[in-house]
Amino acid sequence: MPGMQQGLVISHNQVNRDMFELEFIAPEIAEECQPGQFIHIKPGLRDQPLLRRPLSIYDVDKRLGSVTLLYKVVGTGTRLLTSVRTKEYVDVMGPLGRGFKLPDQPERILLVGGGVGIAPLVYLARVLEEQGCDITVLHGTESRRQLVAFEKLRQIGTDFFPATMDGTAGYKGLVTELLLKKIEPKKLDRIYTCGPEPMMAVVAEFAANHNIEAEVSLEEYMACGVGACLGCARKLKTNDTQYVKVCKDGPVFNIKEVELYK
Amino acid sequence: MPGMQQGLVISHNQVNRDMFELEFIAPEIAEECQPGQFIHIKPGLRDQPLLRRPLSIYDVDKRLGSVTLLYKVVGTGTRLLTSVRTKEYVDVMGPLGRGFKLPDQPERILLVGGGVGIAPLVYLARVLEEQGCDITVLHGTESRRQLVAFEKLRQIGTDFFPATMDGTAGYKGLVTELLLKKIEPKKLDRIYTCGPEPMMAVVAEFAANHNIEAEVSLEEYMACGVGACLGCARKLKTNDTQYVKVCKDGPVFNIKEVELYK
Amino acid sequence: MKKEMEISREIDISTDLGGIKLNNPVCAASGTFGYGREYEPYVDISKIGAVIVKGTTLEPRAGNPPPRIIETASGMLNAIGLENPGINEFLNTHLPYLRENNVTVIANIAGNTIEEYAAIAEMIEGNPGVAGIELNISCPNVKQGGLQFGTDPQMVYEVVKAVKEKTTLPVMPKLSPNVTDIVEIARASEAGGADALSMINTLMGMAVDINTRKPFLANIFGGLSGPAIKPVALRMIYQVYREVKLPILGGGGIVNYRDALEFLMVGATAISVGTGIFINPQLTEEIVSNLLHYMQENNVASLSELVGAAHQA
Amino acid sequence: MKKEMEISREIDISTDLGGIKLNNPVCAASGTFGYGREYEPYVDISKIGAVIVKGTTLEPRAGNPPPRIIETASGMLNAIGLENPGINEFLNTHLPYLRENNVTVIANIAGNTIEEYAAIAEMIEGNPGVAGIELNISCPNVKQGGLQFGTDPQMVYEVVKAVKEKTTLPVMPKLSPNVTDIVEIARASEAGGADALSMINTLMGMAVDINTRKPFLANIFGGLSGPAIKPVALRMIYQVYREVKLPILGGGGIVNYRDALEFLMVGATAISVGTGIFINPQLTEEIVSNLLHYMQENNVASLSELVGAAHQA
Ligand SMILES: Cc1cc2nc3c(=O)[nH]c(=O)nc-3n(C[C@H](O)[C@H](O)[C@H](O)COP(=O)(O)OP(=O)(O)OC[C@H]3O[C@@H](n4cnc5c(N)ncnc54)[C@H](O)[C@@H]3O)c2cc1C
Ligand SMILES: Cc1cc2nc3c(=O)[nH]c(=O)nc-3n(C[C@H](O)[C@H](O)[C@H](O)COP(=O)(O)OP(=O)(O)OC[C@H]3O[C@@H](n4cnc5c(N)ncnc54)[C@H](O)[C@@H]3O)c2cc1C
Ligand SMILES: Cc1cc2nc3c(=O)[nH]c(=O)nc-3n(C[C@H](O)[C@H](O)[C@H](O)COP(=O)(O)O)c2cc1C
Ligand SMILES: Cc1cc2nc3c(=O)[nH]c(=O)nc-3n(C[C@H](O)[C@H](O)[C@H](O)COP(=O)(O)O)c2cc1C
Ligand code: FES
Ligand code: FES
Repeated sequence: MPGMQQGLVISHNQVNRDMFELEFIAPEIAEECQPGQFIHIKPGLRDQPLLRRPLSIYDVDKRLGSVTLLYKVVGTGTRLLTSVRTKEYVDVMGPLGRGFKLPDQPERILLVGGGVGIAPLVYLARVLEEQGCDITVLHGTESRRQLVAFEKLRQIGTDFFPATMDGTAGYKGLVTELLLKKIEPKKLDRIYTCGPEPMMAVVAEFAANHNIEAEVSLEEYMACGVGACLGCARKLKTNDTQYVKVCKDGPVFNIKEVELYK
Repeated sequence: MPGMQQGLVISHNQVNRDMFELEFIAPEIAEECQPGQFIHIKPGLRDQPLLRRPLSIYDVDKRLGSVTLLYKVVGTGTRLLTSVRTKEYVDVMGPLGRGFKLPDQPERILLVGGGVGIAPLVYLARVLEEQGCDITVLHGTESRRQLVAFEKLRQIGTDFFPATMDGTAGYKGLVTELLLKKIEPKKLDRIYTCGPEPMMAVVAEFAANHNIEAEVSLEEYMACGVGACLGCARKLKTNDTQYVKVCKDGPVFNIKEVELYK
Repeated sequence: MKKEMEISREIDISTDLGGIKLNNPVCAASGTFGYGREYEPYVDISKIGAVIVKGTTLEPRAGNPPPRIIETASGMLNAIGLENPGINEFLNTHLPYLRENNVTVIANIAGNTIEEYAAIAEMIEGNPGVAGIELNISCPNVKQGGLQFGTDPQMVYEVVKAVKEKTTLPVMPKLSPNVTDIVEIARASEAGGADALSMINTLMGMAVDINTRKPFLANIFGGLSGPAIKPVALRMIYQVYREVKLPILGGGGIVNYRDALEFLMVGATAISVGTGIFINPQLTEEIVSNLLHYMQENNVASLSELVGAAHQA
Repeated sequence: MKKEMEISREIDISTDLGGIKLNNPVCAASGTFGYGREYEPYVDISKIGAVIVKGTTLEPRAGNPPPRIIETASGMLNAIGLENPGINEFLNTHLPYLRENNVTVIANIAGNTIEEYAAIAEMIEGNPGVAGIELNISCPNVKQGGLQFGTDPQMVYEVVKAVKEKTTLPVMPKLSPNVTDIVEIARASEAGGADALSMINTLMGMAVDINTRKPFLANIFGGLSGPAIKPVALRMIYQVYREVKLPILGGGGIVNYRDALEFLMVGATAISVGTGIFINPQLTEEIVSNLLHYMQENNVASLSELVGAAHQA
């Protein structure tokens, strides 16, 4: 069952120009975390920003009872979050949402992350690795500096292939080009992806073409984060008559159910 | 001419349970400061709190170009202010308002401060001392801990007499009792006072009875701090037909002009 | 010390909102608490003054396309578009759940026509577990070309009257603040037979995405809620309290017990929290316990000492 | 790079607000900038689009007793009560100062009766240095028992018409947002002969001091301004822009250039900043330079490309 807690910040590091890693202790929450779920965090204690902000579970240490978030500073809330210091508390709710559906047995898995979209894939990789899966990760970013999850993914034991637009590391160009050039679909059982929608749209096509099971993690503006406000609505397919709620029915969906923006 | 600046914080210390001393570098502002004037400070960079907060000039170091404020945490703004760290900047406007009218020649001066109302009297004491005045200070607080200006006032060279409600230092009881018991009106040329109005009301009576020149520093809620919004209005005497603006016509007024709340 | 604790046990904060009995005066506002289920992990929903469920219509509604919400300064805009599963689904699925959990339920209903309001009220009638009906009259009236019911006194009168005729439950219209004269609307509600008033619904607002240069919400306009609107809500309740004798459920921007006290003091008999719940799902509980603490500290023996206190000279 | 700098020099952001010529579209709102003097140490007041001076009445007014202001969430309430030295003092003391300093001045006038408005307009007529008249119609009409001029279309029509008859200056009524149908009020203004519209004035609100259990402001009610009201202001301007062809001076909660852009995009020809100035006296200047920078970066050659942009499909 999700909960609400004051998480004790035990580390908070700037990992590049605009990205931070925040680790806090919240045993009840950590215990429940599934890959792909998110934490609803209140940046600052005042009314501004007013609402909580959803951030994916980047990593979990169940022994320590800690959860780690990876976030990029894009606006008011994330900027304010940067000022939290270790030994201070963050107000967190979670874990929320429907996470990734894990394979029943060890499989050959591909993870495709774009930018900060790598966040949910790291804890996913950790759990899959523990299940004995064989994991390849593609991570596309602007530049070498944004490949912030590299160390974690290497330690977890994944095969990691970066793609950077400026060519400062790995493949020079889009991660989707790398996908199409490098990955042999026959050697894959399943794909998980999170990142910009046009990127995920290419992954969806790839999965469909080769009939590979795949899941995506989506984003919408959120207020409650628990399915009560109906704010984070999305039509999975253009012709659907009903809206799903990304916070509750997602954020993870089967890629076949979703029409992605290109 | 007053100005607006980003003041570089060079020290920020908690001096007791709920009071802080904040020193910042802002040479153009420091240069202009007169005792009794105030600084209009923006706590935090966001819209909350929205408005600036007026704080008296507690001390000035013109050589260094610094201004020191002494503030008590009472609400949103002052609480937020406590989180400013040294080497960070505070957004300050000032010096604002009409300060204390200084004597033309060395005089025998009494300063009566109540609680954080001691703030404007410290810089005043410094300037008066430089002019060769003979200064006695009475400071009334709850307890010894709130006698935060003692060190500064001693260094400046004033005769300092505390009154604490709990008797932990100096006279046990109200500072106004100390005033009436201890101070010989004939040995005084002028009084300046700042503190709770009932306290200042006793000072006013004392000054009137013995025909001593005296000034008070008043408070009202402020928005602009410069006389533009007409928000900080006050009728000096109940039967006045006009309102003065505490930010511009004050905060310092001749004690005879003012009817104080008892 | 001991004495104080005894007093605390004796403070009774149950209240009566025009016939709706509440164990405590703090309710969850419509549309912000779903049908109660979503917040079960965080709070004992049976202890909430009342759960006012999501606005429910005759037929299911899909609601508006996204984006439906956007944050603003100390507030948020929403244009959910009354997404809901329809009154049947509410009665068959959600109400039994709430009843089993001993939740005090106020149904919030909305229609396009007076007949629809009346029909929904009629369907609710006889179903155990509904303590009262809140009429959301901020929806556009399709027969009148989209003009909101809640902005025309005559329509307000008629809707309230039509619903009252179909139900034995207390009826509480929820007033829209987007009007010139809120007292006039309150009077029309009273004339129509309302048992209580709910005030206020959201202020109509909008936001622009300067990157796309388009209105941010797909629906263009949305309802502004949260602390930003508190001063307007307090003012309207103050005005209505002086002129109309109905009990008022007050809300709009409440995020702590001090806000709640302000609403009681201007004349609210009970209060509702909406947006505040998104930030703190335990807000209803927290306000109740802080309110009790406040009453104890200030020797306030009953809520009635606080209700309308700001009107005393 | 060089090219961009050249463009920047060529961007012309002067604008015409129904005959009021502004060097740039950013004005200081009435009541927040005094008569200009107070902010002289902080900003070159001649460079402000226009300084809209403090609301001025026929006779001097003492204003309301304190407290007159209180901060609220992302906003503030004020109940200054139109303290001002009267129109004579304005014309004799303040206007000459502003004229000498080459300030573009819009006079903001207020009256208790239509005759008072007309009389003030007549007194202004012929005095050099006034670029236009803003009509504050949010004051209570004493003849009509205190009902605000600005909430009744008929009264709005009459006030505007009466003032237009007495002046050759452009006339711009300042609309109150405390109405059910802002478009109706805008249409009445247009019918009365208004040259432009100023939107919006403050929302009526209040706050309670829970310690004393009394309304915080001595006047009980006050006008809510600041970021809290921005969504309401944007919505009303959006609605009016679609229906009424008059240029709009838009404001309400603007504290940075992004806010200003939102107002332009919903349809404001120029913008006004009020409460924001209390926080940052250089706000007008700052918005102008950020606006120029934005236009340059986004290849916007003229303001007209932005005005009303959010209405394009
Ligand atoms: C399920 C979920 C998981 C997420 N996980 C992560 C994560 O692990 N790391 C991370 O850096 N970010 C993540 N995000 C995005 C993150 O929530 C937003 O970047 C954040 O809320 C922005 O807040 P802000 O106050 O800084 O920005 P704001 O000032 O609110 O807005 C700045 C910009 O960010 C965009 N934005 C704001 N809120 C959202 C939102 N809820 N959804 C989409 N875009 C938004 C807007 O387009 C806006 O232009 C996730 C979002 C969702 C829905
Ligand atoms: C000219 C002047 C000089 C001042 N000098 C000092 C000083 O040197 N040190 C110091 O600690 N304080 C000083 N004050 C008071 C100080 O401005 C307030 O304590 C401060 O603004 C409170 O802000 P806040 O956000 O913390 O409190 P808020 O959350 O705004 O309010 C908390 C409480 O403080 C009181 N309060 C808030 N603002 C004011 C105000 N402007 N005037 C009076 N009471 C207020 C209210 O009664 C309220 O209950 C001065 C005030 C004035 C007008
Ligand atoms: C997301 C959301 C959905 C809402 N849905 C409804 C609704 O269906 N029916 C209704 O009467 N009010 C609805 N409201 C209004 C709230 O019940 C409440 O009156 C309003 O938000 C003001 O209170 P607050 O500031 O505490 O949120 C909704 C508000 C929000 C924020
Ligand atoms: C302290 C204060 C005084 C004001 N006085 C006047 C006035 O005299 N005449 C007027 O038309 N508007 C007056 N206003 C309203 C402002 O001009 C402006 O319309 C309103 O504050 C909304 O803009 P803002 O949010 O940028 O402040 C006043 C506002 C404030 C805050
Ligand atoms: S954020 Fe409230 S339903 Fe998803
Ligand atoms: S605070 Fe604006 S006039 Fe004094």
